[in-house]
Amino acid sequence: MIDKFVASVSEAVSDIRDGATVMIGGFGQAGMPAELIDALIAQKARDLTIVNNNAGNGDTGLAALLATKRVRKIICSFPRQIDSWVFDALYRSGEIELELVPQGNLAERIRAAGAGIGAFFTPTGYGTLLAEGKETREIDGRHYVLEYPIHADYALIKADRGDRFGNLVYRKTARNFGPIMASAAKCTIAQVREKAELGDLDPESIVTPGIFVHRVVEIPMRATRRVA
Amino acid sequence: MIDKFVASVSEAVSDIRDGATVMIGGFGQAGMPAELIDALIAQKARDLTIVNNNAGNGDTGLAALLATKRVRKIICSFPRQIDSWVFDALYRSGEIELELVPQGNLAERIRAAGAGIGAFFTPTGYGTLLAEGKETREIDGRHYVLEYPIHADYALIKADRGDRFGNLVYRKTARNFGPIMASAAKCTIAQVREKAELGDLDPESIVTPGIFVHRVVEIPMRATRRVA
Amino acid sequence: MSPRDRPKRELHPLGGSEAAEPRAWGDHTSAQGSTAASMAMPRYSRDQMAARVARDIPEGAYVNLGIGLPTLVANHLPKGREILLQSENGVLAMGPAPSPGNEDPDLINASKQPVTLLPGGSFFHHADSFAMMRGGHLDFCVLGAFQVSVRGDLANWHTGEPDAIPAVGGAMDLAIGAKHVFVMMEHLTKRGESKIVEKCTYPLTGVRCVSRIYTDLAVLDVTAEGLAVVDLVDGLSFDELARLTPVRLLRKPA
Amino acid sequence: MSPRDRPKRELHPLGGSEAAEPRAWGDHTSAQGSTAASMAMPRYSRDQMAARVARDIPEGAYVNLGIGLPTLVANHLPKGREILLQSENGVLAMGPAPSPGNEDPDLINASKQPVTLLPGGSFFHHADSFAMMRGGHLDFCVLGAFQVSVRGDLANWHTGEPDAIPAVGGAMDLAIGAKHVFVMMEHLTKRGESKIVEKCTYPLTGVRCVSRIYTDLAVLDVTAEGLAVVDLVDGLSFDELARLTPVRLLRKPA
Repeated sequence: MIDKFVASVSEAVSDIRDGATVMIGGFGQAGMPAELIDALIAQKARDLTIVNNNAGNGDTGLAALLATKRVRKIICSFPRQIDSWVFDALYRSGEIELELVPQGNLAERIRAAGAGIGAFFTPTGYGTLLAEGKETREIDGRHYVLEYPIHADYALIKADRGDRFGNLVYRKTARNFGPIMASAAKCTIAQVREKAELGDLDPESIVTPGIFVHRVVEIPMRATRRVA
Repeated sequence: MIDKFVASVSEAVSDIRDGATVMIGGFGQAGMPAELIDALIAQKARDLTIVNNNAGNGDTGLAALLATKRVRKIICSFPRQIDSWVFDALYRSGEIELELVPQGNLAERIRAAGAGIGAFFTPTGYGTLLAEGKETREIDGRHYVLEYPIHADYALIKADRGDRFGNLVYRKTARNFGPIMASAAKCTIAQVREKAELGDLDPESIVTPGIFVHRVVEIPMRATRRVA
Repeated sequence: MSPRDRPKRELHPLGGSEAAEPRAWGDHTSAQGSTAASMAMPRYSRDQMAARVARDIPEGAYVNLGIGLPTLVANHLPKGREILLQSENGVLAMGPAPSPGNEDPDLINASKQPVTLLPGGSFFHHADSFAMMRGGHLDFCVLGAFQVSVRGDLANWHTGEPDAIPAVGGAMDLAIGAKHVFVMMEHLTKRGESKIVEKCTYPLTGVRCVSRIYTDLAVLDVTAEGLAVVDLVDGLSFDELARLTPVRLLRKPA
Repeated sequence: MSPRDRPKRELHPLGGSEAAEPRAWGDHTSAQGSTAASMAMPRYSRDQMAARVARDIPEGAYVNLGIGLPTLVANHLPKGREILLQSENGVLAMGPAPSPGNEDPDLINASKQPVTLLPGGSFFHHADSFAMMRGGHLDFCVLGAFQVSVRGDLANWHTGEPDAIPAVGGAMDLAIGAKHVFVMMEHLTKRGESKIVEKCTYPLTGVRCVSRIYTDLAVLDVTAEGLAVVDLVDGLSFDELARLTPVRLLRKPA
């Protein structure tokens, strides 16, 4: 019987090795897999490359992971936030590498990895600093930059409900990067608020089919809610 | 008040002009907008380019449109079917141009048009007849072919329910090309089995947001069911 | 270390918006440092500017409002007009902020502020959301700016200062995505320099992407021949505007 | 003109499949035209071939079964094993054909035949479906073939005849998409020629994409050194197989 549920977040992330590329879902707190990030912090893998829209804020979650200095590089669109002091300090002292990507190119590059696309021409960023040194082309009178997929070893995401096949549904704008990161990683680990019985999720409304998900951990709501 | 419903299929397709590129949804009968096709046949526009997965079968629907000889070119993946005699005869007599596209490249090219992608490298078709003369590139040890988006003037699609904003939900495998064609056309016309009141469609389950849909016509089930 | 020990440099005025428009407006809102010229000048208020933009957005339009000054536009959309607001983090038909106590941490806008959903709204993932933007499906986006050039180049994401931590968010996607890109900004910096320029000195967000500029002095259309003045604040002459704006301006056709 | 007046050339044996494998199998099923050699030879039956493929598909696998011979595999999947079937027209966890009268025209497979959905199944659109395939998420696909080359090139979509109407469907996407591409085919054509070849003479579907070949005579793995014989039908020697198969064959390690 297929059963992708694992008992704990620590078991779920236990095989993440030094040097791994790890995507982390979420846009702000919405869709942020807080418990999985905490498990990754406890888990001790070093020399990580992290893909997230931001670069952490406050002193918990992704910021706490960065503070361990086990992240070599971050690929994101918006590192600077009002409370991104952990990233800011590491960046200014040269202790973390930053690949800054326009948010839509970030999303499309992740999607391209999941979809087996080798590269694509995007109009976003053409003529800007973020396209410097990149291949460009004019197609039908419009200018484009060539961008490459971002693959990951692991994706850590948060969904609302999941079943033992790994089918997922999300909640409101917490959907954000979850479905595309799930498709772009060799191993996708989802924390869900609630386990659904097989057949309970409407087949018309499943957003991430289980084929993209390898491990699921149930983290009930009470534990998930946290003070921001 | 936004209200994308129009009273009839003939009104919905009335402005399709000679020379237009028209996408038609469906995979077999599932998702095929039969009444909109009939309206296009009645409407008399000539010199059309049609984008569909197939090239019609039997003597009705798309086959009947082809039989009018008002289709200059068809872009599809699988024209040959057991009862595709209308297309077969036109093709053999040189009366229709065929652009044959692997089905996944067809889908991705349509999606690229909707997503503003200028071109993309796909592994599908590399080293085959269908990539002859096309730009290729090796990326990270894999071979790819460069493919371009397919844009359309109109998309004719079929959905299950739609509201006055043009939000759509589909039914089972009738979803197929509908969502991507909706995004790739300047004007998307959807026939729906049932009109939904605004707010009745679950915001988590809307597959095609109304931003991609310009006109909706309600065609109740009785009229839609047809002998194949 | 606690947050209180940290320098407050490079912080976003609205706290972590993804639209990357740090200080693209607001320099002018304080009287301190303003030149005598700008102090004396007749100006549209920020609400007048927002109302003027709102007037140009028709029934049925799909619109993304950038953070900062552009968010004011939402308050001025005519009540009877159905206009659908998109946010790039995956929501269409956003409603106003929830009443206190009814915030949902899973329902936020691109500035990570709580919002609501109107009937007929929908959710989608990030790739679909940016496909919607990049594919040209939005009718309008309204953005703040540091500078706009006479040919419509936009600079609104980065000051280019050597110690700046760069952050771009969705700014570049918005700039090239919508059918009409409107810019709302003060006409002059606090030093009295025009933010409308021949060539942007700040790093670009997008090339030739702006269609119309709304400032506290005028409304101008980007055209192949120069900036066409659509509106002037009452009491300001075309010649006065031209003196303040070092690019080719075209008079409104009589 | 009615259908009855039309020539029946170029018709698909299963009626409009999208997997584009016209006559990729079946040449051998009629005794007419078979060579004396092939008549006398011990052979796996089609069900034995299907059962052999099924044995290689583990619990939890995501699988696309091409039309024709590969569809038989579904009948032989061990009952206790959960294996999820995908169809490229946008469905995962397909079940068997519905009972008569329970067909749903909106629930079909890639051959446009009615199917059912198992609990835990899901629907998605065509771009997502082919992203799933192209992105390498399927564990296995099983395809028919006209020819397979020693380096794993596949030819199964087009005879290359000048009057043929070409049709490709999802064949090329399937060929390059799955982690493991299995081919099921008769070993020899009805003229007794090997369908395993040094270089395909039919137009290719995909380059170096096949991982394992199941024929009525043998099971062979595509390796850098040649085709490694995994299984031989009882009563056939390695040397006899090698005589019928004009490419480098490797013996099973002892």
